[in-house]
Amino acid sequence: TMKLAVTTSFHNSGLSDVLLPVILEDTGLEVQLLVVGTGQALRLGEAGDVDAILVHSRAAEEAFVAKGFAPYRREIMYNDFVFIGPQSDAAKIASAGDAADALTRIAETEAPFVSRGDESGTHKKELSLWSAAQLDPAQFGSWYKAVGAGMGASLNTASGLDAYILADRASWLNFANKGTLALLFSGDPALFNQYAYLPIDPARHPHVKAEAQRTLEDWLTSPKAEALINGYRIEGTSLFVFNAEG
Amino acid sequence: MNEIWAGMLAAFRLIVTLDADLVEITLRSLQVSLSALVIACVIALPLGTWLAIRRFRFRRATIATLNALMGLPPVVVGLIVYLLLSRSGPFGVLGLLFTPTAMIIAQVIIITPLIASLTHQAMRELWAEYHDLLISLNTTSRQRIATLIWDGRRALLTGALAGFGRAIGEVGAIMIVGGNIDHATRVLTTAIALETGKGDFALALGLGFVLIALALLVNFAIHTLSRTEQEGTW
Amino acid sequence: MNEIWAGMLAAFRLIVTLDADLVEITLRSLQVSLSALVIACVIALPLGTWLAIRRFRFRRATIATLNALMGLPPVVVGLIVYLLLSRSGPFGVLGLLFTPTAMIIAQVIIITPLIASLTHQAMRELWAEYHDLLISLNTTSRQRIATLIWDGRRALLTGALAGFGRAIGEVGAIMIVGGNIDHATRVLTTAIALETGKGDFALALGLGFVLIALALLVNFAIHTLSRTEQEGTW
Amino acid sequence: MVDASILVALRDTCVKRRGKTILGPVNLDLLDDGFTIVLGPNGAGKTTLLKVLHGVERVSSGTVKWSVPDAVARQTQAYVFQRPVMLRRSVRQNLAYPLKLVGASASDIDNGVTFWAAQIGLTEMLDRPATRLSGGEKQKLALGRALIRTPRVLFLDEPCANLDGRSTREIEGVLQRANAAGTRIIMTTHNLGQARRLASDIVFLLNGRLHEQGRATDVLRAPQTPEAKAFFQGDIVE
Amino acid sequence: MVDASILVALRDTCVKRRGKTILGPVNLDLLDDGFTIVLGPNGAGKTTLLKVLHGVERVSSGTVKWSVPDAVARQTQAYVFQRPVMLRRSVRQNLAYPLKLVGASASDIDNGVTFWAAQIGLTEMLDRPATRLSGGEKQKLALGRALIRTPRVLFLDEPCANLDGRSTREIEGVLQRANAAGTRIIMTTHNLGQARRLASDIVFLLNGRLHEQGRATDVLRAPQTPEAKAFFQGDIVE
Ligand SMILES: Nc1ncnc2c1ncn2[C@@H]1O[C@H](COP(=O)(O)OP(=O)(O)OP(=O)(O)O)[C@@H](O)[C@H]1O
Ligand SMILES: Nc1ncnc2c1ncn2[C@@H]1O[C@H](COP(=O)(O)OP(=O)(O)OP(=O)(O)O)[C@@H](O)[C@H]1O
Ligand SMILES: [Mg+2]
Ligand SMILES: [Mg+2]
Repeated sequence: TMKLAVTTSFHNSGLSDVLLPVILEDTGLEVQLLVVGTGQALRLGEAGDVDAILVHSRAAEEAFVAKGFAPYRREIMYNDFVFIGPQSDAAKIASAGDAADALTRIAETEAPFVSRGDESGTHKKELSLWSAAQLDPAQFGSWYKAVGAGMGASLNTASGLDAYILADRASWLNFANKGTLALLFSGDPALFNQYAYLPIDPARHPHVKAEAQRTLEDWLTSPKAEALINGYRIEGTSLFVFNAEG
Repeated sequence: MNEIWAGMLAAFRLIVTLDADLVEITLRSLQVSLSALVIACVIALPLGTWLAIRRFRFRRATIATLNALMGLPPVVVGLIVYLLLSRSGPFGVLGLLFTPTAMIIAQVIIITPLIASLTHQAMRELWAEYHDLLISLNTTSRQRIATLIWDGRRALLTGALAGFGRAIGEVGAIMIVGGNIDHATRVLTTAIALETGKGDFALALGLGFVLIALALLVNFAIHTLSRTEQEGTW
Repeated sequence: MNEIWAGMLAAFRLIVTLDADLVEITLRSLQVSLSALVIACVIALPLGTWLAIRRFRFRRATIATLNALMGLPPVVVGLIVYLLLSRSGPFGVLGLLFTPTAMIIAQVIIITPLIASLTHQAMRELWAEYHDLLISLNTTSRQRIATLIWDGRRALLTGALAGFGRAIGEVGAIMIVGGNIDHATRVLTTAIALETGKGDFALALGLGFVLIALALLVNFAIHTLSRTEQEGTW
Repeated sequence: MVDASILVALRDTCVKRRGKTILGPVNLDLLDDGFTIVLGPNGAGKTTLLKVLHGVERVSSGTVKWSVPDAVARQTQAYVFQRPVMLRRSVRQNLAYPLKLVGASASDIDNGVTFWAAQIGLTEMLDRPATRLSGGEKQKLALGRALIRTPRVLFLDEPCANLDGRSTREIEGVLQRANAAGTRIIMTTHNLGQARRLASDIVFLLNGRLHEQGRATDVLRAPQTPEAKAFFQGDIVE
Repeated sequence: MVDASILVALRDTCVKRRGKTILGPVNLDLLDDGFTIVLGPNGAGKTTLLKVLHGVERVSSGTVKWSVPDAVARQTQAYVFQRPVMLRRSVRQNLAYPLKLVGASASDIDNGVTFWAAQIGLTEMLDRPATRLSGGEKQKLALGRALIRTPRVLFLDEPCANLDGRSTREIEGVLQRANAAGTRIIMTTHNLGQARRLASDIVFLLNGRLHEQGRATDVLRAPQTPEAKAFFQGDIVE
């Protein structure tokens, strides 16, 4: 067995439920998932409490590797972020040109917007989009709600408030409490969301299971994984694009 | 381990600098938990006492149920309150979701069974002692309850403090119904959960120590207040 | 609202089909919480009783502190236990992190102050009654504590049940130290939190109802057991 | 069934606890006035009888019928328990409590407390916690608290057991005056001298049964049953 | 200071509660054998004196010196409280409790319980919950529980207050036999007849002070102070 820390957005997508049984079958490796916030996942890795992490926050990952906690990061796949909002779409973001335009429209109408506010990969992406739109969330009024919670909890809040929110597509499709929310905008390449696998350096934490790390990495980058990841669909939509280099 | 020291340092720094955010969420924590405590006491003290003095058919079952409700999972309470208060729920029009009021409602539901159970337990002994006298004096139920609550107030204090402790440390329910919205419904516990998720354990611990200090403060204050007054009576 | 019905239906379906996962996490919930309860009682009952019978310099302060510790925020307890058990922490070599043992440790820390406070409260009255006799009979501290615990067991039951309730419904701490790993450390509350995050309220509520049913079951069982034996004595 | 001069009538009254009959069956009529002393050895059921009459003890079978409706009867009765129950309050508050219950005015309460504190000799202890009184002081307080609403019927369960000689005589005086002023008194005692001094009629219980009843002079001077005779001589009663 | 035949000596012993002196200063020597009866009106401080001697009441100033080390003295004493304390257990378990504490064997406990239950006349009630006994039965149980370890010194605080005539005489017999067998008894009572029957010496308290002490025959027949004289005649004592 090995322990893998993953982010809530990855787990909520449901992909892990497809992959883990196959991994067990193919390699005999039981992967135990710890579903936590991005920051916490990195901390678990630093402390050596997990054997590997799978997150989507490039800058933080690179810093993690630079500090020597992981020997390298390996990109596995990506999915994309989407803008969710009330079906009435007061800010008319459905017809926005790109992600920055969508955000500008929301800011102009001051329609309620829920931000993860937890420094997760998703949150960091949102912040970078705001700055691309040349807006500073720190200046926003009370329509901008930083809820400081995981993806699912934030979606629940957005659903309760009929607010706009940035979510990853997988979490959104798997989310059951949609209420009056709908997917309003997607497709801007700026919204791509790269997942990477980081094995913890056994030189630093001798107890981590180096062999299991390798087995999992090999499997995740194998053609079998490719087929499963690319083939994973919810409501007919494919979610992830496998992009590991062979 | 270093984190624990770092946490203490963080707590110290936050308190010494009177960090504005800290003051805000601390006051909100207190406001929510104390409001919930007062409301829960108003319900639970008479209810628990009434259960102690009243013999009726399903008394044992009622008490066992009340005891079981002490184990109400906060997350479930949060969910139910969320569903009731959400826009599409029956009380949606009140617009209470994601407000401190919603948090108070959830906490009242969580701590009322606890306080009522403990009240029942404490009042049972006192009722055994007073039973004959109060029956003999031909008191009404209301008078009995008032007398027991007043004369047993010391014992009830522990129950109320247990309720307060549970409320102030609770996070599952208020996260769902409050939403942990910055400057609106963020309280100490939800802030701690947030910092934990961010991996900023030092800050999380720092906030935790502030919360524990707050609980200590409230308890010492109550003990000091109740002491002056106790001397005279029991 | 519909969700609440859906939740009941989900609970019903889960129970009727004896869903294997449900059985597993339910048993783990019970195992963790009951173990924590037993350990906490072994510590808290003598401790609380000792506080009731002993007069010492900082007694009031100790009791106020104990009462305050009832408000220990679970997330903070979880964090501290995590830091202690983490591979880079002092007890890392034991490899206890993300095991049921770690969850039990966290829960013991959370419920021990609660049970000890309630024990102290309950035993104070009994001690006032027994004080003269037990002093007169020249009993040792140990004998006094044993006598009080035995004769006050009915009152202590409520305290223990409050502790059980808090343990079985708790999620913040065990999420951090247990990790909610499927087939290893997932319990009812963490499963509920998980389903809530997925927005699957029906399933979350269903699990919640199962949890509440479990708490009811345990309470009724304990009440029934303790009843047969009470008749004879008090 | 209940005629005008009868205050209360017990018919086949039984009290069972844990399968054992601890009182009865008892058939007993008590008249509208007088000073009844209930006698009997320890465990005879005296306390149980008084509690049944007062209505604080449940009856297992049979009836207790007061000449007035139960609710009225209960309002005008008072009881001094064998082991006095002290409210965890000051002596003053203990005395004031029955008056507070009926919503008496503050000045009435003050006057009542002052008067009865003097009667029972606790004036100087009004602000002490009642739970800290000595055994005898507790009994006096319980007595004052029972008399403060000037009850129509007063039950006393060994009210002088812990009192010294002087207090006993003073309390006897208080009781006789209350009785003369119209308070019906039903009292137990183990002090046969006290029974002689106070009783207008005697009820003698043995093993939960009514053994003998009658005018005090008759019963005390010439008991009908050998058991009663033996008891009054302080002899062994089986 | 303590000579061989003196069992316990009080020197300037005071008990203060809430700023009021409720006992003392008392200077008192009790001899090694005898049957001491402590007399005095309600609130005189009798209970307090007994508790101070026994060590369950804290002394505010002055000393209590036993002829043997305190720890030894405490082990061989027993006390029957004015308001008997019943363990919430059966009568049998109440009786057995003091023996269990000292780790007596099961058969010793059984024999002790059987013997003392017979002595106090509660044999038939051994399996009842003690808290449900009648007032007199509780007192008898407390007495049996105090005697079961055959104490060297026995304190009794109005042990016969709720007992009927026959029980009183039986208990007096038990006490006299224990006394003859070497148990030092120190007892309070409001029953002067009982004092006359039992006392070898008398301690008379008034307002927390020791007023008179001496051989029973002397004190009872010819009290030195007018207050004691008045008290023995049941007169008003101020
Ligand atoms: N709840 C109960 N359960 C079992 N037995 C009881 C209960 N209450 C009273 N008894 C028994 O019933 C008998 C009568 O009790 P009661 O208190 O009426 O006696 P009493 O005449 O007042 O005696 P005393 O003079 O000692 O006060 C006693 O033997 C007592 O042990
Ligand atoms: N803890 C206390 N606080 C204040 N006053 C007390 C306390 N204990 C006893 N007293 C008072 O001290 C006095 C002596 O009490 P004690 O119990 O020794 O009297 P006693 O001689 O045994 O009387 P009785 O014959 O009524 O039992 C009483 O007036 C009582 O009210
Ligand atoms: Mg009685
Ligand atoms: Mg006394």
